[in-house]
Amino acid sequence: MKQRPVLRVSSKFLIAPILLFALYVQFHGDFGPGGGFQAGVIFASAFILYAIIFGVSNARKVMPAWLTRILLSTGVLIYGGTGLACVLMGGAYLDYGVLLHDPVHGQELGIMLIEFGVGTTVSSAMITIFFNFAGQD
Amino acid sequence: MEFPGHFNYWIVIVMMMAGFYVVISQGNLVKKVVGLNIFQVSVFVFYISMGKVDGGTAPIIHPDWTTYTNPVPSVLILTAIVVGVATTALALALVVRIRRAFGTIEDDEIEAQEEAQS
Amino acid sequence: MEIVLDILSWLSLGLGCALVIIGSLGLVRLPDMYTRMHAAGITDTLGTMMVMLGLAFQAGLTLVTVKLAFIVLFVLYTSPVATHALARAALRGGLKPLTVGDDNVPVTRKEKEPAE
Amino acid sequence: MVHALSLGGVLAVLWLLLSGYFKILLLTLGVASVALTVLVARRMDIVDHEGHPIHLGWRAVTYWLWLLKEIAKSARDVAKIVVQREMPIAPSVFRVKATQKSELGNVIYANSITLTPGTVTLEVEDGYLTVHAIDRGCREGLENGDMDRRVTHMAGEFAEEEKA
Amino acid sequence: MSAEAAIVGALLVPLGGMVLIALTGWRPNVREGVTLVTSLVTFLLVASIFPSVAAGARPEVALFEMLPGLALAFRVEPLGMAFAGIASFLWIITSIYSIGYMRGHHEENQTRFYAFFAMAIFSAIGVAFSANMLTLFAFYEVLSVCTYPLVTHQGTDEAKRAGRIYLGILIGTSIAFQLLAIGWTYIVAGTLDFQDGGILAGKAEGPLVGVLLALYVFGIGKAALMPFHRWLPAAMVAPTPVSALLHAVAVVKAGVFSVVKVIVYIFGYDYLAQQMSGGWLVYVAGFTIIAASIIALRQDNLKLRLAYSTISQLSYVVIAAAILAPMSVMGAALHIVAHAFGKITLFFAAGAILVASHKTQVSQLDGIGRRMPWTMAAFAIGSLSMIGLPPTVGFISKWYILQGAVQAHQMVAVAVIVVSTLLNAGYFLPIVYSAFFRPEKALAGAAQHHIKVDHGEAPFTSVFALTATAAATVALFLFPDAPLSLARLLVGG
Amino acid sequence: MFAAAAAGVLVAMALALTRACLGPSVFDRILAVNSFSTLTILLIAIHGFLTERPEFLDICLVYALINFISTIAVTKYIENRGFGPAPKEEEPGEV
Amino acid sequence: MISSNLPALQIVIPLLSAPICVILRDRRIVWAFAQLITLFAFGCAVALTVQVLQTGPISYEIGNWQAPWGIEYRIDLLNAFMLIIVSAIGAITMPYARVSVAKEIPQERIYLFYTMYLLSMTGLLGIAITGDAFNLFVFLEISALSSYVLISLGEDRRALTAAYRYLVMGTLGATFYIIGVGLMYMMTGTLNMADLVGRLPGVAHTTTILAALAFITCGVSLKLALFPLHLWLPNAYAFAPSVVTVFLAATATKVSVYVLLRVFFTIFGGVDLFIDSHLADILMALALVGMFTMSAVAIYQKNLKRMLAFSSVAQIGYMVLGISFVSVLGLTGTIIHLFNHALMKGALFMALGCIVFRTGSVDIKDMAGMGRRMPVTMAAFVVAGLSMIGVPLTVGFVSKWYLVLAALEQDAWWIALLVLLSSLLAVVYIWRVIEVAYFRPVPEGAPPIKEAPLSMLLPMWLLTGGAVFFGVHSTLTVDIARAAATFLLGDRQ
Amino acid sequence: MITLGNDVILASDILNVVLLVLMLITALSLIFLRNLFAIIMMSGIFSLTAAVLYVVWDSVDVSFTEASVGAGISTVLMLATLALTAPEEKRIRQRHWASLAVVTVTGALLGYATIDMPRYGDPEAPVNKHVAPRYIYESGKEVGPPNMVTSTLAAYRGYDTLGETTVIFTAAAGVITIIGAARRRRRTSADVSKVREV
Ligand code: NA
Ligand code: NA
Repeated sequence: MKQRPVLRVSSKFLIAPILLFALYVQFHGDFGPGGGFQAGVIFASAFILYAIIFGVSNARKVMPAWLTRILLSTGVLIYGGTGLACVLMGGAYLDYGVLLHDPVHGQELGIMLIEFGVGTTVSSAMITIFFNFAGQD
Repeated sequence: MEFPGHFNYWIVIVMMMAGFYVVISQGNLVKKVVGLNIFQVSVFVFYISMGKVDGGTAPIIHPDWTTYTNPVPSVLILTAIVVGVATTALALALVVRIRRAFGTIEDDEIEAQEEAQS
Repeated sequence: MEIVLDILSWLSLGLGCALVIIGSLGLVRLPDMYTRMHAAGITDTLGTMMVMLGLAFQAGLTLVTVKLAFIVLFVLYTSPVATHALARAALRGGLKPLTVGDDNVPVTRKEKEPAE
Repeated sequence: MVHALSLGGVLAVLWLLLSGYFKILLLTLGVASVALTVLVARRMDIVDHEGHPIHLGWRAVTYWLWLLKEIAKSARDVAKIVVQREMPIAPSVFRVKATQKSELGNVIYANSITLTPGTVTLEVEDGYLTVHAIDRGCREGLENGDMDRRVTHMAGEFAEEEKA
Repeated sequence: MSAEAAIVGALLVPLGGMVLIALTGWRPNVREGVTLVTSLVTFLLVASIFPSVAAGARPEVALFEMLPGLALAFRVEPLGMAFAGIASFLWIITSIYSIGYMRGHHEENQTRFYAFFAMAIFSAIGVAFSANMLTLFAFYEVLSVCTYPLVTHQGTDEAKRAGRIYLGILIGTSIAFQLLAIGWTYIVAGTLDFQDGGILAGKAEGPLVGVLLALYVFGIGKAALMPFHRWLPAAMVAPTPVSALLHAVAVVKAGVFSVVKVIVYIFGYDYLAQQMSGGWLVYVAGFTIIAASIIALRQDNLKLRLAYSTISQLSYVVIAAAILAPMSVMGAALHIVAHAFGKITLFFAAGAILVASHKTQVSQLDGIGRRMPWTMAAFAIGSLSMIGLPPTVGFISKWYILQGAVQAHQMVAVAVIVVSTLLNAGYFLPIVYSAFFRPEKALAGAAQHHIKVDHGEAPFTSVFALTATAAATVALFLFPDAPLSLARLLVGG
Repeated sequence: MFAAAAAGVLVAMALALTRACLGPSVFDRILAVNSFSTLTILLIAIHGFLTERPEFLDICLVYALINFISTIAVTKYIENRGFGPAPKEEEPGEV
Repeated sequence: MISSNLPALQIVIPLLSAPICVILRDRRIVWAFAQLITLFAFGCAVALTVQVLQTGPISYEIGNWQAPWGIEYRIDLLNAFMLIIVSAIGAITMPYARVSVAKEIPQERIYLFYTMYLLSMTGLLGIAITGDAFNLFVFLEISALSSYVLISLGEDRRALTAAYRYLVMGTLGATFYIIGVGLMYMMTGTLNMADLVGRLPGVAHTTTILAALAFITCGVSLKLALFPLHLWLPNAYAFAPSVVTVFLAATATKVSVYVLLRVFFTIFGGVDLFIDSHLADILMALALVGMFTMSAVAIYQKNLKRMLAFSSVAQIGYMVLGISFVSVLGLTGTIIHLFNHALMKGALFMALGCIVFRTGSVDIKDMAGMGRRMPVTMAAFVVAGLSMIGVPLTVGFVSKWYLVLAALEQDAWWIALLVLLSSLLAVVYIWRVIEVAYFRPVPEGAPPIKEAPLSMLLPMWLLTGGAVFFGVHSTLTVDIARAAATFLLGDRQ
Repeated sequence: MITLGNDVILASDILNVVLLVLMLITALSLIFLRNLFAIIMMSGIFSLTAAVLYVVWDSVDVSFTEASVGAGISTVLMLATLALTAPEEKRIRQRHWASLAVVTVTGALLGYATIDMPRYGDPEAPVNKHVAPRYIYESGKEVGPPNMVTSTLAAYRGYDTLGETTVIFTAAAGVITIIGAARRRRRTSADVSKVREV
């Protein structure tokens, strides 16, 4: 990418804040707009930007296919597993209230966990989808 | 406050019709996907529009507010948007493969090739 | 004090809006893509800044103002990058700019641009 | 490593300003988020002087203030052109020399040109910038080299360090 | 062994036999042994039920609830007893005959032949013993399907075409009309169990009765009532034992048996007579009798002539049932038996002629009686039975039918029977005459048709079989007690 | 006040949309979308103040972000007809 | 703990197994894992059905949020029956899949295949179990998206276009569905089906609700491939990998029929809108036309998978016809046919899959002599084909019987006749194959082929055997179907 | 306690109407455009307008999502597709009267549906009277998060969201399945007939 210095240099500076913003959106979904899904998309967009500027191959070195594949699955498993944990702790499926002694705290924990699951899956899904499209010849 | 009345819904209907028309009448596979998006987004607009309450505010608790807009349509449409983008991604992936297999993304040309094949 | 802030806010918002409209007007009126880009620049830079400033006067020293600042910074940072990228792509994509050479050839109003 | 640490610091401030919540849980998550971001950024190899130009220091601030003034001026100029009935434009494409030694300097210069309405950088190559200007005034404002000097001044010191 | 166990046995044995035949197909001797043993056991099982039925009992077995309230159930009543008796008995004879015929003809796919033959007998017995219309229909359809491979046995284009017509008409009529009638009956009557006096009696009125009757009689395509008779001549392409099976043992008998059963147990002939909506059936059957006889008269191909004769003879049964008098219903039952023995004799004879001399046309048979005296004597007996002359059982059945028609003042039926008797005589007696009294003539192109000039009788098994059936035709005239007693029981006498 | 500002931005949006519809080159459309997007950000910010819930400015940040990335993607697409060189054959596949 | 949470586990376990498959990746391990999960799902479905039979409908509130605020699972006999159908087919297809998939799908994509398969099954189970109109949409999409992917894995390039067209149609259908749900939600404020039942009557005669019904019907009919909205189906079935065709043909459209039943008779159960709006009449007309035209089109197909696909569209006509009667008998017919059609179509497509496995072709011209080349496979094809025709003692007959009865019950004898006549078309297209397979010689020089491997034959014969077993002994299934129909109709009977 | 003045509500309504009209224009323009690239740009504008409308209708979460997905990811994916296929629609197609008829019927039915609909913004509409109030007034106590959308989608209707996550998982796995990088030539029918023993 030597011939596009403006893009390369400018984007370098942007990517880290975008990633942090994504994580901010992830963890502040309770208080305002946003949540796991939106965070996942933003997180992925940082990678997409990186891939556009520095090439898909380089991006794949940062985020290899095996990693996205595992993360993709992990997110769903975190979500579903939280639900199963509720069952194991004697509640109904996805009844986060049983996770902790105080039901409301349990709810908050549950929501955080599942939002994290959503974020994980969505970000890796978006990365996967984009990289697959962009990696075509 | 009867002013917008059903206006929103009428516009939504025309947009749906536009999207739907693009889907069923256009032969370009990518354009069909765009049409599908338009159609779906129109439906989303319809849902969200129905949840709005006069003088309400965004459904995020704020000590100064008592009237909130209905959060349910938002919840439903968040899911629907995700479904929409998932569909779009798959559709486009198929288009890419179709292009590779048929050399075109025009419906009638593909059909002609299929006829020839069978 | 509040009145002062309100007036400042008014002025900024008014100016911002005017700039934004002018910028968009330029987007419509100007003869080719490159010149339109300059008009769009007004919207992206001063227009945005003034509108956000007007809003910031209303919000006072709160987190809202901080976020407004973030937005402005972000827009100011990304706008030139995007504009440059676009201009470069247009140039490489074969879109010839209308130019007045040193020999003062008048600008042709009629657009001669490659059809899509 | 210095860059990573300072990046972490900047991100931490960013987090606090975005969040505005000072609960233990959110602060913990903030620390984790910052750490993760730095980690990913390092993996991406973007934590260097270009990606995180802390070396520019205060000079950047003064430059920015000057640039804001320039933006306002040229925005006014372009706005004037647009609102006139016969828009008196005189578009031209020309090359200017960028005297900055580092690529970062070039980029800052190029972006500054683009940021001021009336001029747009089309190409950045070998110390020269190709620029499109909407009228003669904008072109001359650039050709007098004021902006170039200021950018070079801001980024200059580092360019020498880089050489050494 | 109890009668109930015998019912199940009579069904399971041919079914098991089929499996065994399929499994032992690679050793012809074992396969045919299995066939013979199976048929014998089946007959014995069926025969063992006879005493209790003759004593007025109606042994019954319900196997599964095919549909809730509609069991796959069996109940042996006199008519079914008679039908099962003929089918299982003639299976023995046909098996013996087949062995000679199939080997003599070097047929392919013999295992398939024997297996589906066994299956056909299984379904015929199922039809005979069925306790309700649904069970009857089920076995009726299975019979159609499992005889298809027999009809198409040769695999030639002609055979395939015949198979299509065969299956098309039989399945088509049964699904489109018969099943509709059955469903309708169920909706109207709430049951499908065969009952004395009929289940529709008092439940269906007016035109519905006529419509249902039409749906049933035309839906039972195996009865070959015109215009749904085409499958029978088409199926002549099949090997002779198959023709025997179709015409005498299972298929057409299942058809007319079903018609009689429907008239007796679904409608009740008294009720039908009362409703005055069955009269048209006499005309349709009468027309079929006359028309088929006339066509038969014009056929030179022996098997085709026999086929049209069958169409005509089947309508005797239908007309007899349609007269709706107890006497004629008895006649109908008897005619099922009579025709079975007579017609199988004729087919065996035709097959024997084919095997021995490769002759297929009536015009080729001059003087053949001298080369094949046994065969042609049997043929003569069969013909007499078809015409309805003593000393054959055909006389008895026709006598009952005629008597019933007179009693019921059905003069049309009387006229039809008289005219058709003349026609029957017209197309059978010349064959017998020329076989014995005309000199053999040299046939043009004989070699081309592989016709053997110098031949004797067919293989022993064939001759044995046709002799046995001819003897039975006469014996039943002399000792008609068994069928008569059943026929009387049928009409509640 | 905010209503007036919103109205102003709406006018600008209509103008940008006009350019987007008119084209004529794809670059004009990109430019128009770009402008439209900026105006969207302004409108959302103003709307927050108009309806007295100004705290949802995160949305504006997302807009700005997405706008930037889309534009970069578009221009990159135009220049390369794709998003970069395909992965080398020896690299592990995605499947 | 387990038993009280069975409804959740029924869905969640297969759902979570999909990502686990992606992690496991080794195709053998993934297969074994998927087999285990499908068996678990089947066990779960059986246990739930037993619970429902013992205690009546089960309600499960996810997250312990009381309905209508949370999402509720409400399982009555109809859901339970659907769960059994889907999971049973899912489990039976797995052993079949192992070799078939290994042959038809690129090695490195096999784990993804099973992932998609499990997702597809999860989606269908989710649709069947949920009591929330919007949650249904979510699972509808899970099953749909995974189906698109599964279909696109077909070897022919036309699989891609088929998947694309299915995607477009399916998305339109799903969008229509949520428009309808949105309209209902707008007028009632609830998405819970049970809650809707109570709240709809108050607004039933608004234009909005009427339109809602129309949109939902259209949307589901698209998914259902109801004539004339079926255009996506034939190619999707024809060019998908064999296993996919088996699974989708046996389950996917069934679940859509289930949705129609739910909408018409549960959600709109409290109001007579379905009849008042003449929707029933429209559906009846479409069903009848579909039955005929699609069966007729099937006759002319050269590609046998395509032929069976058209047959499926015709069979959907039967199911919808049953719905349009709005009677216990009609619904019983529909519900029983959901199950029966799954058995026989599953078996038929499995047979074709076996043939593809050995020969790579399902063209009719390549079927010559198949009866001898792959006897076990073709035998299953014949038996399942007979069931398709509706021959008694097979499940096809049971379905037809109820539809005919339902028509006759309403004195619509002509509809009964049409149902029967249309099933005759099935005779034609099934027999066409049988004739070629058994009575046309193996083409000269055709390479010798072995019978399909046991792991494919067993599942195929399991379904075929089921098609006979539940045809001979249909009490169990009919009782469930009838109970479900009675429950659905509630006070309306 | 904040209650919005009628003038604010009116302004908001005007905003609503104007934005809808802009959106409609965008949608209609799509029918006539033939350059796929231009179409994608316009659909981006369409999404953006929708997103502003969502803000006007107080659905900030949806707006957030629409912006990132509709205007962002979808656009990028479509561009990627174009890069791999063709940039131009081949030719002007004939008008499709059948399509037009279907669309008109659909539109008419929807128009018919509006007759008995509650008006836009009606606080007395059934939607606002049943089920939703609990989410609005109780979720803070029962679930916790001030954002009712979050508490509804994560807790009350958490199961939908599990489904949603599964959908996106399906899409990603599906894309890998369909265009995953392991490139292999599609087998032709000739190859297929080469029976592979398993
Ligand atoms: Na949220
Ligand atoms: Na500029």
